[in-house]
Amino acid sequence: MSEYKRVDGRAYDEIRPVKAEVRVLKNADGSAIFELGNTKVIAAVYGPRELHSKHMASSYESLVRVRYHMVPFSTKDRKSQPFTRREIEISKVLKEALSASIRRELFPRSTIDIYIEVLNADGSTRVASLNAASLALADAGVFMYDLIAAVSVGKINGQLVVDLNEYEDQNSDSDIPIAFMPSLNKVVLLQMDGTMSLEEIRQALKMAKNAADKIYQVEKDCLKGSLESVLKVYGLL
Amino acid sequence: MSEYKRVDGRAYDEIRPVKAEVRVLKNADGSAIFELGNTKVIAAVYGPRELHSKHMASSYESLVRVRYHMVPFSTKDRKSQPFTRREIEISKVLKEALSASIRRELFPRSTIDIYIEVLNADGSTRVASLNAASLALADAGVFMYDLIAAVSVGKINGQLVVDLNEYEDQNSDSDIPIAFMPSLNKVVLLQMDGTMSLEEIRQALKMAKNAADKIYQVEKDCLKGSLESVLKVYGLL
Amino acid sequence: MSEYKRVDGRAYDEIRPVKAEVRVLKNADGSAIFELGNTKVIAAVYGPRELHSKHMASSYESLVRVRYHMVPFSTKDRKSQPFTRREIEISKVLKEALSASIRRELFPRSTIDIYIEVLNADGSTRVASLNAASLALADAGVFMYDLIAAVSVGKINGQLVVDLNEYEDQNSDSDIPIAFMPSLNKVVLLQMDGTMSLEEIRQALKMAKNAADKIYQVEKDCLKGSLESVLKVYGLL
Amino acid sequence: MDNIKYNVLIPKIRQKFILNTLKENKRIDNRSFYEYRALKIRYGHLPNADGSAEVSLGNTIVLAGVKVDITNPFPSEPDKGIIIVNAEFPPVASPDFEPGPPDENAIELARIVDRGLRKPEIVDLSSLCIVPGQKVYRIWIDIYALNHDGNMIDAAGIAAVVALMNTKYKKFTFVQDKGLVDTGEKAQLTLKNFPVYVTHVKIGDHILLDPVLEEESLADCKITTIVSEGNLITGIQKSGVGGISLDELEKIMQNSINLYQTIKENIQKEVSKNG
Amino acid sequence: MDNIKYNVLIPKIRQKFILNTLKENKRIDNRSFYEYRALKIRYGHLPNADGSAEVSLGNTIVLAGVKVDITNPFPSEPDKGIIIVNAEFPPVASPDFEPGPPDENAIELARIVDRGLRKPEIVDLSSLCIVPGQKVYRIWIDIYALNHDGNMIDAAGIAAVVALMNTKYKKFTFVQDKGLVDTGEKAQLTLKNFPVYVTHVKIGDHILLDPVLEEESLADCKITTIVSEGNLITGIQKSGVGGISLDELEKIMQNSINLYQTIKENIQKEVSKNG
Amino acid sequence: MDNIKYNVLIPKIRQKFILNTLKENKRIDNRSFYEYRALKIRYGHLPNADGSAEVSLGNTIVLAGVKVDITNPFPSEPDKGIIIVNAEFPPVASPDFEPGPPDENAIELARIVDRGLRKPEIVDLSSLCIVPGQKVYRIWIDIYALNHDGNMIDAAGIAAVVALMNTKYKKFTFVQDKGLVDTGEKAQLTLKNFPVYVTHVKIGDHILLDPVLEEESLADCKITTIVSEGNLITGIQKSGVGGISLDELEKIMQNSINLYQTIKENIQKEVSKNG
Repeated sequence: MSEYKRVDGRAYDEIRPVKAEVRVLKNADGSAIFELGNTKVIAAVYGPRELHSKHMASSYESLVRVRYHMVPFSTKDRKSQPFTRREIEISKVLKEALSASIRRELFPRSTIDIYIEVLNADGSTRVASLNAASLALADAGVFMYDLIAAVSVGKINGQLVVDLNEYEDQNSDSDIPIAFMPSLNKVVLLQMDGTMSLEEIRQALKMAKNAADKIYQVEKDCLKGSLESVLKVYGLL
Repeated sequence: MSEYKRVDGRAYDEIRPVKAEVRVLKNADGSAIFELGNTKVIAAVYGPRELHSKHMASSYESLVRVRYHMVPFSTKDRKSQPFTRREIEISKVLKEALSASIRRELFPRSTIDIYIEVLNADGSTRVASLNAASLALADAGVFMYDLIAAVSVGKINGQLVVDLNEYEDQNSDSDIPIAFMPSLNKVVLLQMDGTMSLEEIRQALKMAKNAADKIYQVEKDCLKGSLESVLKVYGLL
Repeated sequence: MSEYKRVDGRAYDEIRPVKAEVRVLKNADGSAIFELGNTKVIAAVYGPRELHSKHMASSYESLVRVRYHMVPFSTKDRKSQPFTRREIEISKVLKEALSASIRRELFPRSTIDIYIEVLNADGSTRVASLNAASLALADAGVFMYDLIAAVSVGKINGQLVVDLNEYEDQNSDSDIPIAFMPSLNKVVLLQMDGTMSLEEIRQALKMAKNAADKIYQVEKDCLKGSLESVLKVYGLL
Repeated sequence: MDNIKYNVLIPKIRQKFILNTLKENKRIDNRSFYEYRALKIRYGHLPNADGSAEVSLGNTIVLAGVKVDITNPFPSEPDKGIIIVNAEFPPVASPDFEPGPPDENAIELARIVDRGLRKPEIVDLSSLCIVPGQKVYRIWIDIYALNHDGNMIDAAGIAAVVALMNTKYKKFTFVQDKGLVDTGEKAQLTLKNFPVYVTHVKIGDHILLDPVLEEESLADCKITTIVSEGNLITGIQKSGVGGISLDELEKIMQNSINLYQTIKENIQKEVSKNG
Repeated sequence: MDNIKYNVLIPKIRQKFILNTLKENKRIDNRSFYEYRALKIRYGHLPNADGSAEVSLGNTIVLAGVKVDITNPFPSEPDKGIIIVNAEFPPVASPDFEPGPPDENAIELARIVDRGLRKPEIVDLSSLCIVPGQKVYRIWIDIYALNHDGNMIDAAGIAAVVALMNTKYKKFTFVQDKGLVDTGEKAQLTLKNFPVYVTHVKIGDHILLDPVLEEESLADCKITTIVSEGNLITGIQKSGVGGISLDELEKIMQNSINLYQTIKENIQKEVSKNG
Repeated sequence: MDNIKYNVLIPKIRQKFILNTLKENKRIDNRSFYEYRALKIRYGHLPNADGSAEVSLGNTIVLAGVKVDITNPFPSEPDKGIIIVNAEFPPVASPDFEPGPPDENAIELARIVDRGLRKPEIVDLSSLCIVPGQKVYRIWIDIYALNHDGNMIDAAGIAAVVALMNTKYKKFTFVQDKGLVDTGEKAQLTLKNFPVYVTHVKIGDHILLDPVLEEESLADCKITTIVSEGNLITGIQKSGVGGISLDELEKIMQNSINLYQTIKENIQKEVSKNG
């Protein structure tokens, strides 16, 4: 093990300060903000709703569509392209992860649209997006098998660390974004780039699972807080 | 008041020579050329006709679509972009102005398509376009509340002038394109940029109304001439 | 007549080595590779099949669609544009030539899609494409009036030559791609650029017809070979 | 020619209710005709943006982000910086917005916001020149709708102005043989005036300030007046398919000028409160 | 793969009528088989274009505009100017044309017009070089359909040639240390030949010159022959889904050559008349 | 957001058949669970490409072409060449593919192939620098599907690596006052490792290697593990809408490492055989 120090002084297994809040946009059926330090993401859910183009609809489950997008001023250099190949690939893997968590068979012939905007990007945006989107789905009352808790883990100077920020992401030897349905012990998103041995990946996934469990708790607390404030409005709490 | 002299020697309240002619294109249901000096515009109306995409149609009124477009060789420097943001905004405000003049409730489930091509741009193209389009609508026999008469007014060197040409448009302190339904005393298009006091705007709108009344007369004469030539064909005049 | 020598030593009326093979792609209803020297083309036919957008379908004949496309690495300089104006024009004239050969009235309300990929371009790609596509149509069992046999003919240094390669195409005075339905004595594609007298064109077309007849024979042999190998599978030959 | 629906369809019975309420000189959210909705402003909260502001006007939320980079000046104005305003109505903001390039409504909004900044030259463009004819700063203002409940123009105008006010950018200097060199310092934009975008709608004979989405969708037309310090009007845009009389226009412009100080102070109060 | 309809659908009964008329050696507009429609030409009437022409061939109206600017030459031809031909079939010209980028018909037309100008080098491209390898004139020819009633190619060809004939452009010269300098003079393009685009259609066994839209839509195929001074053929394009025999092709090419002088003089007469 | 169908719809009765077959530890094409399909490789057969390879994996056929040109380096890496991977799923390859720009499946595939080449730096990018900060070689890898019968990633990975292995490009050198000069020699790319893309699918409790299209369409999820010499994992991608346990992942990664030598030797055998 090297003596790598993290730029922001965190312990290797320490995630950045998390902020989670639901019901932040009035028009959406569900919405959430999720922040990991300076990584700030907002997600809105519209649906389940009817599809305009019927021929895409499925008669036995809901179609899930996901658009992961970074606003032009969210990055160090202004992002000038409206929709990059990176955004298209990430939209696809987020769609597959979120689809795995939704009880789609309950909403046939409908679509669930999940729109994610990265407002400020400081690394780990795709996992922050999954957390925001999963909270927004819960806020919209969409039935799910479990909440998704996602986190990144990587290797820098031979050291495994969780929740990489932009600097660490740029300078890492390898990087693994991963998402769990924690109660079901299922992985719903997994990507990796860089170079690692199988043993290192094993350890990394263990660290990731621990960090994801913490995020899972934050998410549950956030939803509980939201529910309580609704109940208070109706004088039920 | 300054001693500003207009580049083309016109009086402050003088519009450029106007040429108006309808029924210039055989395929269109209605068409017109409208010229203000070297600003030359052609408009074609197709409709009321059935819409291909039914879901856009309205069951209680006609959908009006307007495409304002400058041909590539109409401007000082060749216009290379097929459709600019400026053209999109102008298409929108022209659509709204023309919609206000059409008795749309008489043509439910239909569309009226108005295509405008600026062939040579020497300032005031959007108001010339409105005049051309309104004549083309009349030529197509579309029922209207009133013809539209449109003109520009602006301030240069502190002096208010009507019907700005390209040079004046580029060098003006402010610029107001405005369109009237003269018999109804209604403004259907109004934009302004630059800086003016409320009192100056008041005066400018008064000048604009007078100039628009002259254009209104030209339009009515043009349509009368067109009608007479049709009646002559049938031996009725 | 000049003493022009062809760069690859061929006689003026000599076509390059031809390779033709059908049934090369499993998913397509019909497919073929056609090579003229280093010009290598692959064609796939899907259909007759139902059209998604019904409003384009015709109730008395099949719609034929053709996409002629060059892969990015098929040309000397990498082709960066996905679909050039040249490819659009060629797709159109190939579509018209192939349509002329198909008994479209036998497949109303359907579409026949013909996809052509130029894998390596060494001149005469459009005529090679027609030969590939016509073989692929035969392989798909689409009823035709006749196979198409296509070839190019051109003038270099005053000399008429057949089957121009890329170098000859770049350096020719004029260039004529032409396609025949040989048994019917019909021309289904003809283009020409450069400068020629009528007498020269007459001679050129004669040379083209002779060369096309050779290609026609290759095509028929190829299809016969394919049929025989099928019959062998079933023990019928 | 129009892929995003800016307005909503309102059922006939709801239309009647809204119009009846107006006849009693009331609005559906109990405001008076010339009353603004509650204004909330956050700014400078997005560290990757050089300037940023999030403005809530009732339930309408608009985000503006500023990025500054360096480019060549336009040949016609070799010693002036460049400002570009873009706007997007992304599908997060409304069930009727669809993914895709900005439609006519978003483009119109961007061009109206631009109009209030360009000809009156709110940003001192000459101060944005580094090497005349060669290198100038370019100010990108990106406006991003987050929740659409009417009157996006006024919210966007405030967001753009506040984002510009808190914009800090890397100061470069030109050094012979070295080219552009980062001085390590940050410069701040200076605004020469304080434009306020004031939008009224006309519904029948009623003139209403700061419409909610239902009011906007029902309106005959909508008039945005841009007002700057000194009782000056620095831009107007009429939109919507209805006509309006010169008298009504006069009333709206006069009212916009009258409201200027109040709205401006309201903005400044919010700015001094948050950040 | 085909978004604009160039041809129209003709009802069966109308088809029969047209075919029967042809059997009696007549055309629906009473022309003989090898007769051109009335030709009208205006040119130089659009001051912002460096050259312009509006050509009417019966009810078909096509506009061509020329703009000249300065650019870098292609590396393969460092001392030659550049010609670019574009064509658009905008929705003004036909109820079947739709807004959008040029479709296959417009692109084909532009490339046919281009073919008649490029390889025979009608415009002297060497005269368009300012600084070899560095700066050359670029000639943009934009063809714009205004009313589509068949045979747009011939009308477009005439419009392009006449617009080029009246093109005047600012003459620049290269001055050491100063770069390109406007001489204040205007130069005129010189054309090295006079190409004429001659289009026939084949309907059954009939060969017709200058088809109207109904004839074109009914035709088995359409052959455009480009003819230049000296009985030379400088381009051919067959289009349409039918086949044609070598004998018929021979007849069409021969006829195109025969017609060359008449059409050319007709164009020149119109040009000398108007302007 | 998804215009091309990568997977096919499988009738319920066929699904049942496939699942029942799996229960008997068999696959529909009689392979064992960890058995690759027959591999065929042609390469260097397209003379205009600087490197090329056509890979058949059963009925799946993928073509990769390499073109090398010269460009400016990225400012962040001034002394390194550039690699760009594109992929297209053209309509020749499947009745469900449509013409148009690459969809999410083609983009994902290109980015996975890229992942296996980029961070482990399979191609020595420093050797691709001609003038630091000014001129470097750019390697375009274009992947083109010809017939889609499942597991396009592994086939594309092999095609890309083999095409790179046989890439020869014109060697340029920088000469003072002359700029880049063609040396007349050809250089060959050197690869620093030999990545192998290994794809498994999970169907229920079964883990299968190298799925055919029907298996892939039925799968809960698909895991691609990129393995390089030295038992190193240099990339992972999970796709598909189902979840997977950490134990199953472990099994798949272990299996991928175990298979590495066999697959690599299989590729090398094919390469030495053909060309």
